[in-house]
Amino acid sequence: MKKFLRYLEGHETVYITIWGMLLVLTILTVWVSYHNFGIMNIVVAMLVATIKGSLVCLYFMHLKYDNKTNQVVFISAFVFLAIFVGLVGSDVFFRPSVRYPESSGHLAHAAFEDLSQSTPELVKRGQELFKVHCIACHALGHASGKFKSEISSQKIYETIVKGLSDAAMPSFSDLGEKERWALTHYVDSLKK
Amino acid sequence: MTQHVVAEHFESAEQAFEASKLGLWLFLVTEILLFGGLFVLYIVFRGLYPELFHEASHHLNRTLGALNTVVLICSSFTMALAVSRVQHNDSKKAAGLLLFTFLCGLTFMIVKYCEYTHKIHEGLLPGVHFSFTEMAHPKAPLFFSLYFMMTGLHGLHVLVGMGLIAWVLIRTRRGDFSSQYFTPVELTGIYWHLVDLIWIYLFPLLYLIG
Amino acid sequence: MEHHGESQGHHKSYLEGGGIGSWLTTLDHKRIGVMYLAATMLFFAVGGIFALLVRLELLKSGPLFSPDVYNKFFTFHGAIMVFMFIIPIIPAALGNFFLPIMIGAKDVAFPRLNLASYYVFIGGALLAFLAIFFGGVDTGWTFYTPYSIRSATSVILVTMGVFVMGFSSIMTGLNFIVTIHKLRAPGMTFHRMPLFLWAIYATAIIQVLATPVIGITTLLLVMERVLGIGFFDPKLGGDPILFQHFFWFYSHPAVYIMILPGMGIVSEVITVFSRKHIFGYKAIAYSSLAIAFISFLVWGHHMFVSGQSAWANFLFSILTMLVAIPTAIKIFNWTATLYKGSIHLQTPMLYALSFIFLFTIGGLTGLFLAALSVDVSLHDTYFVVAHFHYVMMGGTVMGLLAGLHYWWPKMFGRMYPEIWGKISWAFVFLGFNVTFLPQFWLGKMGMPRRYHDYGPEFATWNMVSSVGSWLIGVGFLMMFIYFLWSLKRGEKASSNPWNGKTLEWQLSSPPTTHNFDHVPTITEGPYQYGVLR
Amino acid sequence: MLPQASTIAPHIDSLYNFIFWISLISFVGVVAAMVYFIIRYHRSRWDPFKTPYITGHSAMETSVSVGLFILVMVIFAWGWKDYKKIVSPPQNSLEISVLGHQWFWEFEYANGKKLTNELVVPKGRPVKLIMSSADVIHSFFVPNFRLKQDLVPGTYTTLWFQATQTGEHPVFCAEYCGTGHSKMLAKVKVVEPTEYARWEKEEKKEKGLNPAEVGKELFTKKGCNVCHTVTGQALIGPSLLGIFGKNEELADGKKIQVDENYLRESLMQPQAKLVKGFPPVMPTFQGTLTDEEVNAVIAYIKSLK
Repeated sequence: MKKFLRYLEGHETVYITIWGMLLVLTILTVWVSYHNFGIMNIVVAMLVATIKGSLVCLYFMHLKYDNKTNQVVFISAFVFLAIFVGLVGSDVFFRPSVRYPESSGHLAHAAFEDLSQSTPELVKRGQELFKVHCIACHALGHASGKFKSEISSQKIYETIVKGLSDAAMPSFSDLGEKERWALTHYVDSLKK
Repeated sequence: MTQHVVAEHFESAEQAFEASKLGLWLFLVTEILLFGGLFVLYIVFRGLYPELFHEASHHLNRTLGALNTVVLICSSFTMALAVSRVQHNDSKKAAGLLLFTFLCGLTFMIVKYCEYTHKIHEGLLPGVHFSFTEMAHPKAPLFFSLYFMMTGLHGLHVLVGMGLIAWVLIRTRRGDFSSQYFTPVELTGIYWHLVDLIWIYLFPLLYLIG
Repeated sequence: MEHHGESQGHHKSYLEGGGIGSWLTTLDHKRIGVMYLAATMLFFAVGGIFALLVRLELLKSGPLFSPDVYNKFFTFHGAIMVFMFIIPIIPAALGNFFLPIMIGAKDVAFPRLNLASYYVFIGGALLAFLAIFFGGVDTGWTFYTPYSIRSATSVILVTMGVFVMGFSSIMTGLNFIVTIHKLRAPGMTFHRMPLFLWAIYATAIIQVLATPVIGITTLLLVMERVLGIGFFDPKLGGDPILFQHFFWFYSHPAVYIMILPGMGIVSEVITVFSRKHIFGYKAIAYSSLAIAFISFLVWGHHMFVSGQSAWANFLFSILTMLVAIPTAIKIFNWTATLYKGSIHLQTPMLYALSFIFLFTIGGLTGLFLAALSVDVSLHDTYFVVAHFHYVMMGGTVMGLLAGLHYWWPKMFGRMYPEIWGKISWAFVFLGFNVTFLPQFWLGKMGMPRRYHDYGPEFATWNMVSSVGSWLIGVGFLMMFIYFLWSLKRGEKASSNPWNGKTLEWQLSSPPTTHNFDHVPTITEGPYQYGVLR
Repeated sequence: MLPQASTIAPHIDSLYNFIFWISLISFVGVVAAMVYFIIRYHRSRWDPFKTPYITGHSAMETSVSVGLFILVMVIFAWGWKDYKKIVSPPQNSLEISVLGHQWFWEFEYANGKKLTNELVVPKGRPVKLIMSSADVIHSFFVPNFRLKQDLVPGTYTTLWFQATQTGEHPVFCAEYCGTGHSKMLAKVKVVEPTEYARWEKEEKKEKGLNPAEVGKELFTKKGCNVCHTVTGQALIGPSLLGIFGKNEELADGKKIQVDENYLRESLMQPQAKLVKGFPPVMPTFQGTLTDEEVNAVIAYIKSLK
């Protein structure tokens, strides 16, 4: 600690200069961001940020006067972060782009369209399907076919897919993705 | 001036000081890897949807961001001065500097509060709650999820830092520290500088996209 | 050659004095170690029961439990065993107890942090167990999205439990690194440290560097479910494979957090029971560090068929192959240590030798899974289940049991019953092989993992495997009984029952609260067995 | 042993066997050395305090490491060579799109023909599956082909194979996906190219079943099985086992004999002639069943003896 203290004698003037440099660099990086240098923008921004960062580390955090172990420990954090970024990048940015066979409309549509939001056509489609698949039990007024009022649409969807083992409701998993959501939104609309 | 007693399993104050410094640097490693996770998300999504980041970044208030950067840099400066004052047995001045650093932290949080309320009002919210209409990009909510997660976690660390500074301020006023024993001030200082270091990277990455 | 450490002190042993209150607020690393041991062994029992339930279901084809209940069983089996038993047990229980003693220190660097890590661990564990009362969790211990986002079970409680337990792991790792760097006795250079401490040091490095990433991952998963932030949710534009990267960046180094301490114990036990200096001290010490470093480069081999790019598969496969080299060096050196020794097959030695036997199978089957084309056929089948049980249970648990039997006299001043030790070893060793060897064959035949039910072609080997699991259960039950029995009525242990040369055998059994009255100076390495010819 | 039913299977099996034999040799080597040392240098025959002081032999260590490095690189290279074959489908592959659902597979051919839990492919021709998932991650795994590939929601993944053996090859889901993970079974039916061509052109007409069989299918599809059993045990509605020609007492006390007209009327206006003791809850199938389907259901009920 004595060795450490000797370094810090009359050190406050150094702090002032470092403070000044940090402010200047901040102004510089903001100024650069207003002009378009293409890819250079991000390179300059990162370069300036790294310079500012190392100034803070070396002088404000006293890493410059610290023993070797602490310096190695601090640097190793960035090494392992770089490994994480590098190897994740080697996957995410190198994935093949798959050309989808244009012919099959149904599957492509169902897989990507977010069907969990209710739309009028879905509700109408749901109504037709209801008459075919659900009327047998859920004819209004039938004891076992009542709908609980506070059931969420996600729960309706799950019940349609999984069925209810204790309440003699079969699972309708063989229905298509679109049909299931249509039924869900139709039943949801009945509740309100 | 209360005399600090060195913990009995350490041989000397020197060993205790060195141990707590190494302990803190190891803790900083975990902080860097914690934030590192979010930076990896940033790199991945910016790499996949660069135009989204350009478009979304215009909806962030660059002046407030710059203001916050200056505020944190000044607070780092005064924190370093405060640590140096304690090492020269000048507790009174150190207390003043610590108070100034605390107030800088407070201003940072207030500016953050304004930014957040503005965003919530406009509907620029993360993921599912995104209800901002003008932005065409289908993955727009992702940017704001990143924005809120990164600045939110950083804001949390600023709050923890302010708590530590307050605790160290009280003990400085009580005269617990001197050139013989100033470890808590040193550790709080280094932690605060890390919080500033992370913001130094957050500011250009989120606000200054060309 | 004589260490002039203090032998038979007149002070009280660390076990005596103060009621439950003083135990719960103790700063003594030995008491914290014992508390960790009790907690993690209890969690091991709970995890073991879930394992037996899983095997019971798979005894015969056809549903015994409903699929949802079975899914919760294997999820709890995985989560409890990984996060509450196999990661904390050796570093936090045995490491906490013996690290300060073996380097000649009075305590760890930050005793209060040590106690805090225990309570954070217990808090996290309770948080996770709370999930049992709120519908359990059925996502598997890997929490892959989007299923973990869609599942109606209480995923948030368990992930928050894992998040909290992560802090406990960081605190322990941080504490150990600082202790090893700053509190070694004079003369105890890095190359005079016992190999158990090298392993604990390498483990602590992984704990500090990898655990924060599971922290951010669990935090993000909770945010997915609560705020719907969408990073890992395909319906909101996120990428589920990215979650797998985040999860495995921690979880693969975590499997090395599990195995390295086990390897450390084996180095200790092999040398004492064959009365031989370790073969290639530096090679084993630095292979621990090498494994710790390489463990951060290889996580992608869990994702070869997940939709990862071919370029990433190339990198991860070649890097995974590298980890075989330091591992093989260790196995080679342990076997070479036996050469020209005087081998005494006591229970610790039996477990250490079983470690080598079983871990070699585990390691070699890893080669199948590291080779890209073979992994495409074997990934997510029972071949993988058998591989990681051979490495984790055949490795870490065997190492743990070797360490537990080896240090039991020192920790509690009582000998375990030797005959019962050998009998329960036989049950565990035989039961283990009967349970998991057939699973290699099941995997080769294409039985996928986490299957609640299977076709007739997998029936016979599954039945054999389930019967094997009962043998393991019996073995551990016996061990549980005779260990508790020995606490009260075990034969009194001398301070050095195995004539070991490491520092902990200088102290009384059980040691006094202050370990050493005056700090010993070390003049030579820890394995001075054998006579210079 | 599993049949090698795809062109890549023999390659994967040969690398599997290579690694198997290398591992067996090294494992036996380690264990033999261990057992020999245990017996040769057992405590009972050697004084524990007179063992030699050996600390290592660096030459042996380096040779072990170098030898092993070469071996693992060979294994890697062989694995990578075959993996490149696995991930590069030939140009003229037959493209089929696959959609994974929570707990069933859906296959769609270029001509719009859709199959559930059954994939019909020609033998000897490369088939390229373009896969995605409608909900969570699944994994299309065909052990006989030694191939698997995850289906990731929100993106496409591909898997190609060239079947070499006709017949039915089981398909498993290899990535945990919830309750029905172990029930998500399908079949890859490999047929001769000629038969495949015929099957492909075949119009989507009914499979030419007789009315009773069509009726049986409708019985479950339309949900009759929810209230009526065919086992004689009454549920919400009466059991239909042997109902045709039986005398039933109606709610208003009248007795009738069950014939085609009664069944047809009960399907159209169920409440008209209600059987005693059952709730008036049967819905009307007016408009949902065509005449042809009504006849099929009646034919099925008549066949229930």
